[in-house]
Amino acid sequence: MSAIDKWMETFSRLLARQSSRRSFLATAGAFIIGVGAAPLLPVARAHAGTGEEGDPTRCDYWRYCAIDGFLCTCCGGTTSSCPPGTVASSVTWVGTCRNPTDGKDYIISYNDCCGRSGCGRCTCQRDEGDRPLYRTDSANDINWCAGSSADIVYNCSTAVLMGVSTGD
Amino acid sequence: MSAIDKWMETFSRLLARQSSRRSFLATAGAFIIGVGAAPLLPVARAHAGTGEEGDPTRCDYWRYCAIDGFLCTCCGGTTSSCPPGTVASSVTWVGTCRNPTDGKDYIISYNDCCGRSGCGRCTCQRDEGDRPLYRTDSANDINWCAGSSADIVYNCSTAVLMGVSTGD
Amino acid sequence: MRVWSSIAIAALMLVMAPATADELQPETLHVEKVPDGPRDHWIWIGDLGAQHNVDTRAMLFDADKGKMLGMLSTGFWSAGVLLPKSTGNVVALETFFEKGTRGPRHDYVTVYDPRTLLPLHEIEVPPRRMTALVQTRMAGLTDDDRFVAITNFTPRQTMTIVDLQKNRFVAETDTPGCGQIYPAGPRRILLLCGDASLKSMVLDDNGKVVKQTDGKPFFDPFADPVIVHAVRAGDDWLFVSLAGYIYQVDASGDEVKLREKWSLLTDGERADGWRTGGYQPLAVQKKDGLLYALMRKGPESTYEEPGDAVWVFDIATHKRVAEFDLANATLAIEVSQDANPIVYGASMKTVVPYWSLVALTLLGQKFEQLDVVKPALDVYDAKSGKLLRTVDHVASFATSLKQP
Amino acid sequence: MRVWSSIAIAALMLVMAPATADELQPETLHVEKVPDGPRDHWIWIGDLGAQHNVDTRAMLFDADKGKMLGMLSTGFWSAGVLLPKSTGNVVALETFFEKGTRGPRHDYVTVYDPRTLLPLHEIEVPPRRMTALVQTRMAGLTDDDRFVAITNFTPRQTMTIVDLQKNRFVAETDTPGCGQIYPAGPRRILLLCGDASLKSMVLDDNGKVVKQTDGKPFFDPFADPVIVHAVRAGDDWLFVSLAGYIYQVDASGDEVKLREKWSLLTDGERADGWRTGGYQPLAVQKKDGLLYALMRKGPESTYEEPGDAVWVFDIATHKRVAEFDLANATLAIEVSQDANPIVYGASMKTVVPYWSLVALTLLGQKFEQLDVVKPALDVYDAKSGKLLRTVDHVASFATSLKQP
Repeated sequence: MSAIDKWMETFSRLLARQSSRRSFLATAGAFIIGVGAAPLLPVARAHAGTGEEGDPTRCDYWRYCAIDGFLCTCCGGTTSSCPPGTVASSVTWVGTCRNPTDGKDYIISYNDCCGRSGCGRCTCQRDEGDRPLYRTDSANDINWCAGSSADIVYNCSTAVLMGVSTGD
Repeated sequence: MSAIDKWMETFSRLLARQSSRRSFLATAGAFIIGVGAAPLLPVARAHAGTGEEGDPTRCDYWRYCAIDGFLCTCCGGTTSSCPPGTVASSVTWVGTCRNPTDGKDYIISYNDCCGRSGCGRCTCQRDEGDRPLYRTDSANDINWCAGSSADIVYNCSTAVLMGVSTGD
Repeated sequence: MRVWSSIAIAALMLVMAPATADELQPETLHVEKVPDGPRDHWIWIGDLGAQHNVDTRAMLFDADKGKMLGMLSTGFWSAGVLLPKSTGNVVALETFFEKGTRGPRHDYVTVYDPRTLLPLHEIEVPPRRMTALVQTRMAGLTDDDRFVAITNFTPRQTMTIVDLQKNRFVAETDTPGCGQIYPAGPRRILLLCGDASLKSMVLDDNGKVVKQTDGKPFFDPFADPVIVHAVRAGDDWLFVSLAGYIYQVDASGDEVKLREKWSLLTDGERADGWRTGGYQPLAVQKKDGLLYALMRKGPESTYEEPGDAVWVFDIATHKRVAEFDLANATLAIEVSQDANPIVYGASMKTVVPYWSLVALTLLGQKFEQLDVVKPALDVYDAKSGKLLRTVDHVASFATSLKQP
Repeated sequence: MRVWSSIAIAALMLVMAPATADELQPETLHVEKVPDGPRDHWIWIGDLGAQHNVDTRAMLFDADKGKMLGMLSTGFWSAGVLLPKSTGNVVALETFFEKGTRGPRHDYVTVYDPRTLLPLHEIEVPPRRMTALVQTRMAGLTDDDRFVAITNFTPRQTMTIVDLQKNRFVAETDTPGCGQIYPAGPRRILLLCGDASLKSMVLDDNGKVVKQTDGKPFFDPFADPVIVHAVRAGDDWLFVSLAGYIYQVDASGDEVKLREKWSLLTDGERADGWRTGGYQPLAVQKKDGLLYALMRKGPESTYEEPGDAVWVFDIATHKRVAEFDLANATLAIEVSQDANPIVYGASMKTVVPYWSLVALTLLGQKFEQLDVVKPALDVYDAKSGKLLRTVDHVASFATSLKQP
């Protein structure tokens, strides 16, 4: 379930209240079910031979399960490269995401790209396994540009594949 | 006619085209007339004894006829004062606006307030009598903070009443 | 100055008649001061600027009038403001780069005059301040308002101490494994550590750490971590966990200890996925000992997504005494401390009505959630939960609230 | 480093198995370069940042792929980029304040490498650059790409010359009454003056002004002023007036003269209120000698509001040869110069469909126009006017377009 779908859920609940309070919509329940069922992010296409499916410029792409930021794929970079003119952070947080193609769990390193203002495109907050700041290994709220030579100016986030997880 | 109403006009025309192209709305004409007639900014209240009517926090207020920027009345200032922490520009552009209460034309000085980031509230573009940059006396596109001790950081715009215009 | 001066003179000599009795009188441009009077319902909104986090701000609003009173420009990714009650000053943690986004970095603790909002002191500190999506608890004031403690992260963890009486940087201390800051006495602060303990540090008159006491882990950082935002009730600090438990710690002794663990939720509510939401989900109304919690329903990974309800608890009895729904998806709440308390909500208000967005979705139209919301300040009666007003366009991305 | 280091080591030593043949292979993080290949359909978008004009940018897009290639952070209220063809470099006019929005101001002409987008040279210039809502013509390159001329306004009007071969500031010259800059020869620029003339200035090898020739007024700045954005066709510059006339000036001789005045509009269209709209309403497709004009209908005071149609004129015959409607309200247009030309539009796309906004208005719902639009890049086939694609989220406030 993507962040957008999840947020839509919040909206739907707010709607339900407004509806019942104001009696605006007689069929509020139907609306809510309808929204929940609406395929907001239906894209799923396989990359021939790569063992991956999905669109890396969309928030529902499998590697982004624990991300929070702007997707570098929309900013001049890729899932494993920073846009021109930026600097890659050297330390970062990691997440474990399941690749739907092979059903395996992979370790993903969400390195930030730094030294240019926030790209502002493809905002993506998924937060699966995200932990508060004192759990630095798993905290996506931290501006990880802190560890880069460009210092703390944040541009976008990558999702670099590190290897298969053997479980935790 | 306020900037918002005017812009709505552009939208309505775009709509008309989309409608006719896509045959989405059978009653496009009615929609457009409806929008044109919709009282988007209906507030008009008289300030007792001041000889002015209207709401200085709204773009349709009479003094803002030639303004382009954020209204200081929404940012901690008034029509004749800058928000705390800012610096008033010393040079500026002027406009001539008709006061609906007494039917007279007044000279309005649109001094910018400077030294803090753009306030971002109550954006208002009306541009009556606005002239290109080389007509510096009437050019609201110029960042007039250039003349202030805080230099060019723009926060918001005032609309200071200078006097009655004897015509031009 | 040929042409320009002729035009300029034309502008300056614009044909103006002397004002007569029935005409509006000419005005003189001036700069406002922040007004006097009760500040019970004033609120500082911390704006992280969304993609423009080079340009963060702190915006001051009068919630009764729904009016903006002024703003600070606080540079790159600020951590909101600190508000020492004894001076009334406004203290901001500011970061600048010499060339906007590049070049050497400079961090300041800037002290602003509360009436003019002009800088009184710009105290340069080591350029190592931690920046995170959560702005809360990145710095703290000692209870006597004398010292500011700041969390640093490079990713080495240290703490900077600034003296607000002498207006100078005091020292940077290593604080391995520990970060966020919680005041706990005139010259004492607590740091939240990765092993789930609170370390106590006592400062002397010069700001030097003269006593350190390690705490014991008071929660399980793996099974049920607490968020770093916490609230104070007397000598206690109340932390909330992702599973909806309150870890109430007693900070009165040298060693910080868990006083009790209690639940915001029934087992059924927990099973349904209720938990707190947003970046600043807790607030305490001191007089009546009430805890206001911003709530949402959803999987654990949504613990920072906006909440849509406020539940009110009696801190002494742990009973839920009230609840109310919010008008908009909300990221932070605060409550006022006067006799007629209000609840502030930093929300993401939709730019068109909710129902129209749902209707559009059902019609197969696509739009992006973040495109259809704008930050607003919602004001509720704290007793009835009634929405009193919504103030629009308060920020680009409002994640924190602080009451003077 | 007690706790932190233990957690960090845990993170670094995360249990990872060696990759097998059928598993995805580990990747190495790196930094991209701007790709090689045809740049015929690339476009730089100038972003003024709306209320965040401390943080302006220039964003590079591939219009065929609808893909962002990279961006520059250009500091406070930049004036877009200049693109010297001979070097391929990207030149930005940047302004910074030592403390974000306060403290000493520094202006730079920064030269970026076109492949790495990293600064090659940061040439400090007098901190007096003019800033205006219109970004166009605030600076210009001589045709040989050797010198940059910059308009200053304090409000004293001067001009700064920078040498792009020696990468140094050359001089600041008084240019009373004159401002915007139009190249007109290898070492020659024209300045638009308040008396409606174009002053010619010739530079020597050191960037020194060695010849100045005043022009005659070529339009009436009071009755029918031209906008400062203008386009070049051969030796001519084409200016458009608020009443929809083209003032085509011949810049080949020492003294700039009006070649002819012709009309974009019929008398009927003029009476209906048609005129150009937005901040950058003209573009020239050189091969076929076509002028693309962004049009709107409305009173004179709306001359900078977004346009909703493009009209195409044969510059030689002055005849309108084509027209097409735009998908979104548009603030700037540009046209490519290849065999299959496209028209770029910097637009304000509604976040939900137009018709739903109209429907909501009819239902009595209120919303703010600026709340329901986001900047987009629209790409049209220049011959058919067909919308090829719309790229969303290209900026905060896009007011200028420049083709490499």
